[in-house]
Parts: sequence; structure tokens; C-alpha cells
Amino acid sequence: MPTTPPALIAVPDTLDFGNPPATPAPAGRRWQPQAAHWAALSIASLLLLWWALTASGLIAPLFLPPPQAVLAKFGELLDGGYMDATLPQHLLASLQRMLLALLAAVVVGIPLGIVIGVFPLARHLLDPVIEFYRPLPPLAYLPLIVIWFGIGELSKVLLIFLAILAPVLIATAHGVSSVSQLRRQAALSLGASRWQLLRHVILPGALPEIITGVRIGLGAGWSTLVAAELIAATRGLGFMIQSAAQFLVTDVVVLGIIVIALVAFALELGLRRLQQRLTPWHGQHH
Amino acid sequence: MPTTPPALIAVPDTLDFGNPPATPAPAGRRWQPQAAHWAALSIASLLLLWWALTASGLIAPLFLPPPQAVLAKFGELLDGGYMDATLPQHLLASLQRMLLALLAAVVVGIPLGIVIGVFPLARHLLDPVIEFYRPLPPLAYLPLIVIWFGIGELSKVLLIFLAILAPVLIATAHGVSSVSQLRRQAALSLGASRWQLLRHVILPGALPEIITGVRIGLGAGWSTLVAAELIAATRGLGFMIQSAAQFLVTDVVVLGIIVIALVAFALELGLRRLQQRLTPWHGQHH
Amino acid sequence: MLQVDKLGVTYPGQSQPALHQVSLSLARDELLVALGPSGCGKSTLLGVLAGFIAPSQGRVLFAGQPVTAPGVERAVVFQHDALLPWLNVHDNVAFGLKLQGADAAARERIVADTLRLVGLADVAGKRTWQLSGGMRQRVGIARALASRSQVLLLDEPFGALDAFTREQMQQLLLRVWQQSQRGVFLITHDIEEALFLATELVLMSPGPGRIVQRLRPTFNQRYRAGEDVRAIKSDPAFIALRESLLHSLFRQRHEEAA
Amino acid sequence: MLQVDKLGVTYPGQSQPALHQVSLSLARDELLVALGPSGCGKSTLLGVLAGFIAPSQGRVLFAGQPVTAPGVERAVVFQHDALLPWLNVHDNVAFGLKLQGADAAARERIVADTLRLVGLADVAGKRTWQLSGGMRQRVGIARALASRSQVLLLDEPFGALDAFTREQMQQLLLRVWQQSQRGVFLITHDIEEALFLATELVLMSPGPGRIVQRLRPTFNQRYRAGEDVRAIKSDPAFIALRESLLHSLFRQRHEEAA
Amino acid sequence: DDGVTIAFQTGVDPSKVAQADGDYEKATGKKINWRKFESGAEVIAAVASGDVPIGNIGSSPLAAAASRGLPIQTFLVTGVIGESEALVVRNGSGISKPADLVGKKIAVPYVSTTHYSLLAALKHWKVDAGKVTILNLRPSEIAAAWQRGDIDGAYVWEPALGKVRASGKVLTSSAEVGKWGAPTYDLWIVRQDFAARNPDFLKQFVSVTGKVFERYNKDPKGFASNAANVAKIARLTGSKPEEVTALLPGNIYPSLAEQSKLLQQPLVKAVGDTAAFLKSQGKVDSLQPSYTPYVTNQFINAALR
Ligand SMILES: Nc1ncnc2c1ncn2[C@@H]1O[C@H](COP(=O)(O)OP(=O)(O)OP(=O)(O)O)[C@@H](O)[C@H]1O
Ligand SMILES: Nc1ncnc2c1ncn2[C@@H]1O[C@H](COP(=O)(O)OP(=O)(O)OP(=O)(O)O)[C@@H](O)[C@H]1O
Ligand SMILES: NCCS(=O)(=O)O
Ligand SMILES: [Mg+2]
Ligand SMILES: [Mg+2]
Repeated sequence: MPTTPPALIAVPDTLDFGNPPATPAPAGRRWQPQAAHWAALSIASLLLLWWALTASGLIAPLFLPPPQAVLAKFGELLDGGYMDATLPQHLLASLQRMLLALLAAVVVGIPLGIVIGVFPLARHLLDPVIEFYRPLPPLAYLPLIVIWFGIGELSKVLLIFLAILAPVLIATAHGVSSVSQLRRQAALSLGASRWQLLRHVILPGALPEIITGVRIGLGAGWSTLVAAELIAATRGLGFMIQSAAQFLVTDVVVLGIIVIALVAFALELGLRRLQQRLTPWHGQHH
Repeated sequence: MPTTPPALIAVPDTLDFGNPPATPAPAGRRWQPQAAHWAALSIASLLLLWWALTASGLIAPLFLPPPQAVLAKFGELLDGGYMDATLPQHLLASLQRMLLALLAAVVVGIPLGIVIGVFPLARHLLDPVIEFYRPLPPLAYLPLIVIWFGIGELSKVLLIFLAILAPVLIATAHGVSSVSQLRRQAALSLGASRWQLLRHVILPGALPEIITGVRIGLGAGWSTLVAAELIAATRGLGFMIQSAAQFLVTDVVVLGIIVIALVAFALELGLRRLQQRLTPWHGQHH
Repeated sequence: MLQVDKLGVTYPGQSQPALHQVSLSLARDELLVALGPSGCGKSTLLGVLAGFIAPSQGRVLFAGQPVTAPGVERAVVFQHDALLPWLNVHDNVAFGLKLQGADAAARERIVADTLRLVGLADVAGKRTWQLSGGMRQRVGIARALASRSQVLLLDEPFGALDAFTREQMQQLLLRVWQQSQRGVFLITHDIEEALFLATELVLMSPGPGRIVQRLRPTFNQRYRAGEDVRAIKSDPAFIALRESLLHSLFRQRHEEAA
Repeated sequence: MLQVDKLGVTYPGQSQPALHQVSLSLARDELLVALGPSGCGKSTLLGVLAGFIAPSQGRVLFAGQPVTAPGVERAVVFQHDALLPWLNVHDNVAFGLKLQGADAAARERIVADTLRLVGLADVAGKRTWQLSGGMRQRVGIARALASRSQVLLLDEPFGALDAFTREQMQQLLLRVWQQSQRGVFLITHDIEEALFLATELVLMSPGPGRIVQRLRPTFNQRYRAGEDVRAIKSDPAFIALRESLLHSLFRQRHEEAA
Repeated sequence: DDGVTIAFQTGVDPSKVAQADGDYEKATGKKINWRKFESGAEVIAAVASGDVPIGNIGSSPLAAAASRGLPIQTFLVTGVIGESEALVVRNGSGISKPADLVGKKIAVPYVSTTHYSLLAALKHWKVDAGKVTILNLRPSEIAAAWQRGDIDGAYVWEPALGKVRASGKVLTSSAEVGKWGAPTYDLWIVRQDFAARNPDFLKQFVSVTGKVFERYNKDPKGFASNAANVAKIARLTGSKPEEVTALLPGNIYPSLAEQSKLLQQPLVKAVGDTAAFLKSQGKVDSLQPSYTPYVTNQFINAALR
């Protein structure tokens, strides 16, 4: 198992930006700070700054609650709850919506993306529709969604689904169409049927991009979750944050934000690992 | 000037998916439908479907106003206005916010991205911060932004700015760091100073990715615009849509959505053209 | 087996044809080599034979039937390798047999044999991106050899190999060709390689791509009769023919330049 | 001018050194050629000379000073071209002079001359991705030639060229080397090329990368004295030396395999 | 001077006529930027940020904000809420009596007076609030959800109230709930720093409001049927004119003299009770030792002088 998580920005650790040249490592080298140490340092300083700002009284707790208050709130919410549900229950409600929407987006987006990627006619016909809906802010069509589909779970999941769908669909179509022509020709010369071509060449070839699409989609999904939970929710992290904000309970707001960031980050890391495992050739030079 | 807009999904028009093989064109070929024709057909059928659905009375105008009603509304709003402002005024207010935020994101994001891309230490320190804020739904921190920065233009532009910043920053850092090592070495061997390396090799090499980052960022910006205009706006497309939704004036909602889609699409097309013009080598095999 | 009749290919939007009036035939026991400078249409010709490109004029027949699509009877080794990175070396070589639903035991035997032949038995489990350029090219060759093709179409298959491995692969090709009774169409721009391998050699020239010279060298026969490679290649007859071909090529280029 | 002393390079995480105890020297009037099979460390050696890679053992001196970074006095032509696609052919060639703030008129003259020398005067305004592989390689050569370097380091600069252009470029290199009084370090795995060009030839061998043989061929001199290229290359002495080198290479590989 | 930004809501009351006529601007001599908000919670966030010094909210959001220590003061009452906020159940929802509410979906804007009134009414009816699905919807969304039949009931104000009443039945209203011991008020609040610096502005503001209320209280029927008045209120709130006419008499608009007394112990107690109730419901997590600092009759008294 790899020990350091893959970094957000895939940058080599030593960059050839002038001197000194990359030195092949001498045998026994001294301890050097690693990426993880710097990250820890960075997070620690942020926390310290936060604590100092609030402890000094420069910022009122109403505007920014001190870290210890948020931590205390965390303990409280673990079983005490806020707005008739505990933090795990809010989290679970949100996760359910996210995963349901993700599942639907994958089930719809990947096959549709393949069809668009493989058949130019399908692309010509669907392109305008996708182009139209893609840049639309979910909040803009939220009123229509409510008018059309009500305020139940369907509307919430649908909103998140729509946010995830576009990236998945577009990445799939692009991935499928950018599978090397050479590889397609090679498989055909080895006697592949159309179905075998799809199954053994096009799908695996598009897989890295498809997973990237899912990662981007998930990000868009999180952004939309809170909007979705504007719709008459009774549970969910977004609902919790909004209600707390309305009652000016800032520590719950900050806590909710931190939980969302952590969960989103964990999911993203999981997907990156999955990508590394499923498509180890991705990013290799050949 | 190119006549057909670049397609969303960059897929070749003929894909080698089994037979028949790509035929080099015979001399005088017959008229064949082009991408633009199919797109027109697709849009026309959508409009027809919309019209048929509403004309048949299957869907009440409250749920989906007929196209002619939306068109009529368009004419009305051109000078009559809705919520004390005409459509162009709403559009202008939103565009101003978008462009201001975009400008700020570019001015902050590109230099910061370069620093992160070039200096590993900066990346290690800033990565956690970016990782934390990137997946955060703007609506989640909207309450904090309002409490901290008020309900003026600052809060609105800040919210959009934050949405655009992450993609621009990440794309820049990634673009900078993925400039071919060979090219960097070549420039150094030709006597480039660090500054010249940055100016003549790293920046042009990263430019395609930077522009892509701006494109993605702009998409994120549109998604956030409506959230931003939740904050006590008196003008703006998002404000217009929300107010109309509050009064169940569905035709204005639909009109607003169409206007946003068209404007977003136009901006996206403009950026793609800019990208083609500024970085014609992008996507070339060499 | 393969029959090319007055073939012409013009790429869309190009004024000059990439191929013009090219006629060829390839029998089961022939090793046809196309030699020519960069851009003279060699890969285009191979694309037509493989069924990737449809002719603009003329026709291509395989066993009497027009070629309209790629097919399992015509295996291709590409100029730039076209391996599947999600499969390891073994699975890349087994790919064609698997597609055709070959019996697993037979498949394993064939794959193992072929990997041994190309000297890759050790790396059967490696991923393709862990190989050097020369190894990758050999995987591509093995994949074509392992398939149930009747014709091998090879586009500069030995370009990325060093002199030693290159000569080994040339000898391997001769052996396989002889044993398996498959027709071979080989593209190269290495004159020595062309002379050594060909039973028939066509010299091509660009602008438009066409055949300008046909030869029937016999060095291949001498090698099969047991003569030493190095001896053949330093034979004055070999060197003379090499120089004459080089001369033709140079004259071509000078005429072009003029 | 360039002095390499007991150089060793071990890549991070590798157990075997990529270079081991390599010593060399290159004077202003020398054309040093490194010949060897793929993976024997040729590019690594060039990387150290260029200042891209720091030695693990030993040292490299340029004009008595240790080499620690790339520098304008050592121009490099890369194995895979490293042109700047945002500049056209002319501007790529002018790039080094521009960085050094050369006078515009002088710069234009040098660029025009160099482009003419490599046969690219016609395409000065083209974008690099509009060129064929061989043309791109020549732009890379022109860029190095146009710079104010005292040493040229070339990594298989003629690999993508067809036989004709290749021979032309070899002759060009000889001419430039002779006129400009720059030391040249050239990597190749073409034995004929190595023999024809070198004033000193080192044969390298992998595992670990090292020098196994040193030669001082004289064919280059004969060419400069006016003898015809083709005549030199078909001279029995040339062929004999070629065969002997090939033999060394083959013996190496056989020993390895054993 | 950019003028003064004031947050208002869409509740129906006579002072909207003064607002429409520009009386406040005339009396104070300042430019006023009127901003419309959908509920008290949104007003509170705007006031908390410091961008909006004066806002119109209900007593329930006031209790929540005061419990968090927001530096605000109540200086004027715009109405003792009566019929203008009501719990309406949809025709066909199967609700005819309070006990039927169990398991049904009732929408309110969170933190608002109606949220509080609903909870108080349920308590009065001894219906377990945990067994009723209480949804957080903004008034506009309530109207939309109602049209679709997504909710069974809503406790809301204008303009949504008019829309839902058209196809529903009023189960109770804030007039009744107030009698059960949980009165609610619409109020004007001001940031304490602004109040300290602009006493005169507030005095003028109060007296303009007082004058309209006087006009109304003299002849409620006449005021409410005066087409010009109705049109002004309808435009500012988005209600239908006939709804305005019907709802205006639903509330009590105390005169300034009455307010002088109301804005002392009675209102402090009402706010304190509201806060305590919200805390018992788990909506706010701490209480102020005293709510006296959050209520002042100083500006009323100044205007009366
Ligand atoms: N898709 C294409 N569109 C237009 N022209 C093409 C296309 N492919 C090849 N050509 C042109 O057709 C001619 C023949 O190309 P081809 O690839 O067959 O050459 P080749 O003999 O294989 O060269 P090399 O030795 O460099 O591989 C060249 O002039 C090339 O520029
Ligand atoms: N970055 C690296 N990390 C680890 N090993 C490396 C690295 N670069 C090269 N090597 C190894 O070092 C050895 C020498 O490589 P080098 O590129 O110098 O060979 P070369 O002689 O230039 O070969 P070719 O003719 O194929 O270009 C090889 O075994 C190679 O696998
Ligand atoms: N009618 C008062 C509404 S609220 O301010 O309580 O939300
Ligand atoms: Mg070719
Ligand atoms: Mg090399």
C-alpha cells in the first residue's frame, strides 16, 4: 500500500528549473523533510492562526468560532444532534444522495458517452443538448426542478445527478474517441468483432478518462449537494449548515464545512487510488 | 475565419469502429449533412417537442410555459423589465460580476499557480489549503461569506472569484510543471537565465493548460453566479430567475436559463477561439 | 494470395496522390520488400493492404475477394507500436488468439513458443510500458506471428532495434516465413535489410508515390542454404547492389531537389 | 576543453550504475563519437557533459572548471527533438542568440546562413509541427549550430533521417566542425556513421555502462582531403573495420546473453 | 453618503404605504436603499455582516439572534401578528383536526415567527413535533411546492399565504396561537452602533411609521379598501390586492403610545420566552441572562416627545 497520498497537483518533486542538476542519490542520505511533513506543517500553522485570531478576541465567535468550540460541537453533535439528527445521520443522508446520484450518473453517462464517442451521428444530435445544459448553474434550474419534480428525494438526487452527469458523459465520449486509432486497427487486424473491439480495446482505453470524469463529476456533485438540500430537506450536511446559518450557530456551520471538505477529500483520494490500481498505465509515457 | 464552431467533444468525424475503412474523398462528392446541420436539426426537434408538449395542453404553462410565451416575454423584458430592471440590465449586472471575478482569479491564480508549479516547497505548503477549499460547495460557505463580508458586491464577486480561482490555479500549476523537461534543458543549454526560462519556455508551454483552466473556471463561475445573487441582489440574471421563481413566473425562469446558457456558451466559444489562436500547437502531435 | 491492381490513393484535400498506379502481387512463398525514402507512400500502401484505407482507384484482392476491411488473415506490425497497455506482454501476444476463441492450452503453447522466438520469455509478465523500445517492437512482432494470419504486413518493424537485435530479428523473420508458409510484405528504408530479406524488392519514389524499380535478390536463398550472414553482407555482389540502390535513391532525391 | 575523469552515475533506486569509471577528453579539434547498443549509457554520459545530470562519482571539467549546470558554451542536440512549438522554424533557430541578446542584424545573418546549411531556408516561417520528422531533427541541429557554443553535444541527431539526408547531414557536420573549431561529441548506434565521422571513437557496453574499446579512425581525414564519400565507405579497410566493430558488438551481446 | 440600507420583508402592514410614498426619505432627509428579503433569517445574516443597519424581522429570529449576542436592538413594532400568518392545510390532505398532522409534511421558513408559532401550536395541541415532518422552505418555494401537492400544509405569510389559502383551509392563525401564550411580533431592529450614531434618523423613522398606523387605526376599513393604498402594498409585497384588503385588519398595529409600554417588559418577556422555547426545541444552544438590552423604547419616546 502506498504511504503518501497522491498529491493534488501532479508535480515532480524536483523540477529542472535551473541549477542544481538532478543528482542521482548518493548511498546514505540524511533525513529530508517530505511532502507529508510540509503539509502537516502547513495545516498546523493554519490551525494555529485560526486559534490565535479567535483567542486574541480580534474576531468575535459569532463570525469565527474558535477551533476548540468547533471541536466541542463535534463531540456534542456526534450523539446529541442538531436539527433532530446527529452528525453521522446528517452525513449519511448526504452520502446516500451523493452515491445514488453518482450511481445514476455512471449508469446513464458511461453508456451514453460511449454511444456519443463511437457514433458521430449521436454526437451531432446530442451535442447541442449537452452544450446547452452543461454551463447551467444548478441553482438556476432548481426552481424548475422543484416545480416539475417536487421537493422529495427525487428532486435532490436529480439535481446532483445532473451535476455529475455532464463531466462523466463528456469524459467518456472524449476518452472513447481518443483511443488510439492504431490500437483499434491492430485489434481489427487480429480479427476483433465490433463488440470485442468495444470490450477489449475501446473501454479499457477510455477507462482512465472515464475515472477522471467521475472524479470531476463528484466535485461538481458536492458543489450541488448544498443546493439540493435547499429543497425542503430534514437531514443532510447541507441542510445542517443552512439551518445553523439561519440560527446564526456559526460553529455548526464551520463544523459542517470541515466535514464536507474531509469527506470530499477522502472520496477523491479513494478514486485516485482506484484509478492508479485500475489503470496503472495511465500517465506512463508509452 | 472558421465557420463551424469547435465542438464540445473533440471527436473526429469518422471513427475507425469497424467497417467501412476511411475512404480518401473522390473528386466530385455529393452534398452531405455536416455537423452544423445535425445540430440545427437537433435544436429544431427540441423546440418542436417543447411546443408540442405545451400546445397539446399535456403540461400546464405553470410547469412549462410554451416557447412562444417565453419569446414574448423576451420582447417584453428587453425594455419593459422585470424586478425594476430590463433584461440587458440584469445581464450586464451578472456579466460585470463574472468578469470582475474572472479578472481577479486570473491575476491571483496564474502567478500563484506558477509559484506552486515551479517551487516544490510552495506546493507542499499550499497544497493542503487548496485541497481543503477546492471541494467546498460555494453555498456551504455562503453564510460565512455573508457574515464576514456583508451583502454588497464584494461578497458576490468574492464567491464567484473563489469558484474560478481553484481551476485556474491548479491548471496553471499543472501546466507549468508539465512543460517538457527536454525543452527546459534545451533552453538552459542555450544560455537562458531563470527569468528567460520562465518567460520564453515555461509560460508559453503552460499557456494551453492555463487557458483550459480559465475555461473550466468560467464554468464553475457561472454555477456560482446564481448562488452569489442569492445575496440580496437587486439586479442580475440569477436574481431575476430567483425572483421570478418566487412568484411562480415560470416563463421568466425559463427565459433566464436560456439567456445564461447562451451567454455561457458564447464566452466558452470565445475562449476556445482564443486558445486556438494563442496556442495553435496545442493538440498537435508534436 | 494478395493482388494489387493499378492502385491509387489520394488523401482528402491533397492535390497529389499518395499512391499512383501501383501494381503488386504477393504469393504464399514470397517475401516482398518495399524500400523507399520517407513519405513515398509505403505506409499508405500497407494501410490499403491491411484494409485500413480504401483505394481511390484500382483494387486489392485477397484470395480473389476484394479487401474492404481489416481481417484476421492479414496480421499487421505497425511502424509505431500499437500494443495494449492494459495487458501484459503475454496477454498482448495472446490477444488475437483469445479474440478468435482459440483453445486455451493451444493458445498457451503458441504464446510461449512465440515469446521464446523473439527472446521475450523472461518478461512475459511485464507491463508494456516497462519495456525498452526494442522490446516493445518485438512484442508487436510476436503478436502478429502468434495470430492465425496468412499474410504478415510489417511496417519498419526493426526500426528501433540496435544492430545486433536487428540482425537476429531478420533471421527470425526468415525462419518464420519459411516454416509457416505465410506471405510477408515488409517495409523498410534500410537498403541492406531489404536486400538481405527480399525475394522481391520494389523501390518506391514519392510525388506521387509509385514503384520505380523491381528487383529479385537471391541473398535470402543463400542464407537459407546455410551461408553465413556476415559473409553474405560483405560479399562484393551484395555491396555492389547496395551501392547501386543507394545511387538510385540519391539520384531520385537530386532530381527532386532540382 | 572537456575533461571527464572516472565518471560514475547511479540513478536513484537502481543497484547497477548506468555509467562506471568513464574517462574521456575532448579537444577543440576533435570529433568524439560514442557508439554502443541501446541502454549502454550514451545519453546518460551526454546528460552529464551537458550539466543535466550530476555525477555520482568522478568529475567533469570544462576549460578547467567543474560542470554543474547547463551552459551556453555546450550546445545540445537531443535524441528526441526539443523544439519550442510556439516559435516558428526561424525563431527556434534564433532562440539562443536572442536569449544572449545578440545584435539583430548579426542574428538574422547567422540564422539565415544556418537554415540554408541544413536545407531549411524554404520553411523558415513554418510551425515546427508542420515539418516531417527529419526536418524537425534538422531544426534542432541548426539551433545548436547557430548558438555561440564551443562544444556541440549530439544525441543520435540523424536517427530520423533517410539514407540520403543522413549522408548530407554527416557531411555538413564535418564541414561545420572543421570551420568553427568547435569540439563535437556525437552519439550514434550506426557503425558506419561512427567510423566515417570520428577522429576518436569509443565503443561502450552496458551493465554497467563503460568504455570497452577506443579507436582513432582516419576516414574523416580522407574525406576532408577530398576523397569521395561513397568511395571511402566501400573501401575494404572501411568495411573490415566495420565488420570488426560489429563483431565486438555481437560478442558483447552474446556474452551478456550467456 | 451612500444613504442607509434597510431590509424589509413582504408581510402586509400599513407602513408599506409610507415606504411606497417615500415618506421615510422625506422625513429623514437621507437616501434609503430598500432591500427585500424572504425571511427573518436572511435579514439577520445581512444585519450581522454590518452591511444593513436596520431590518424588519419577526420576534422569533430576534430571539435567535439575540441569543447569539448579535449587537442589535428592537426599536419599533410593526405589528402584533394575527391573521396575517396562518397554518393552512391543503384540500385533500386528509387533515381536518390537529391530531391528523402526525406523519404529514408541513412547511415553514426556519427561524421565522411561523416556525415558532407552528411549534407552539403543536405543543398546545399536544402533538409530538418529532412526528410531524417540518420542512424548511422559503415562502416562494412553499407556494411552488403547494401547487404540486408536495406538502400537506404550511404556516406562512404573504404573498404565499394568499396562494395557499386559495386551495386550502386555515387550521389556526397566529392570533389564536398568541392567545395560547405564544404571541409573535413583526419588529424593526437596528444595529447598536448605528443607533448610537443616528438617534435622529431612528426618531424620524419611528414617527413616520407612527403616523401611518394612526391613519390606519382611525379608519381601518377605509384604509384597507382605499385602492391607492392597496396597490402600493400589493406592489411591494407581491400580493394580490384583494388579499391585502383581507389581511390588513388581521394584525394589530399598536400606536406609538402603546408601543412605549410594549417595548419594555412585555416584549422582553416575549423574546425571552421565545428563546427559551427554541432552546428547549434544540434550535439554539444558549440563552442570554437577560434580553433587556435587545429591546428599547428610547426612539419611540423621543418621537412621542
Ligand atoms: N492522413 C493523411 N492526410 C494527408 N496526407 C497524408 C496522410 N497520411 C500520409 N499522407 C501523405 O502521404 C504521403 C505518403 O505517406 P506515408 O505515410 O505512406 O509515407 P511512408 O513512405 O510510410 O513514409 P515514412 O518512411 O516516413 O513512414 C506523404 O506525403 C504524407 O505526407
Ligand atoms: N531516469 C532513469 N532512472 C533509472 N534508470 C535510468 C534512467 N534513465 C536511464 N536509465 C537507465 O540507464 C541506462 C542507460 O540509459 P541511457 O538512456 O543512457 O542509454 P542509451 O545508451 O542512451 O540508450 P539508447 O541508445 O536506447 O538511447 C539504461 O539501463 C536505462 O534503463
Ligand atoms: N413575519 C415575520 C417573518 S420572520 O422575520 O420571522 O421570518
Ligand atoms: Mg511509414
Ligand atoms: Mg539515448
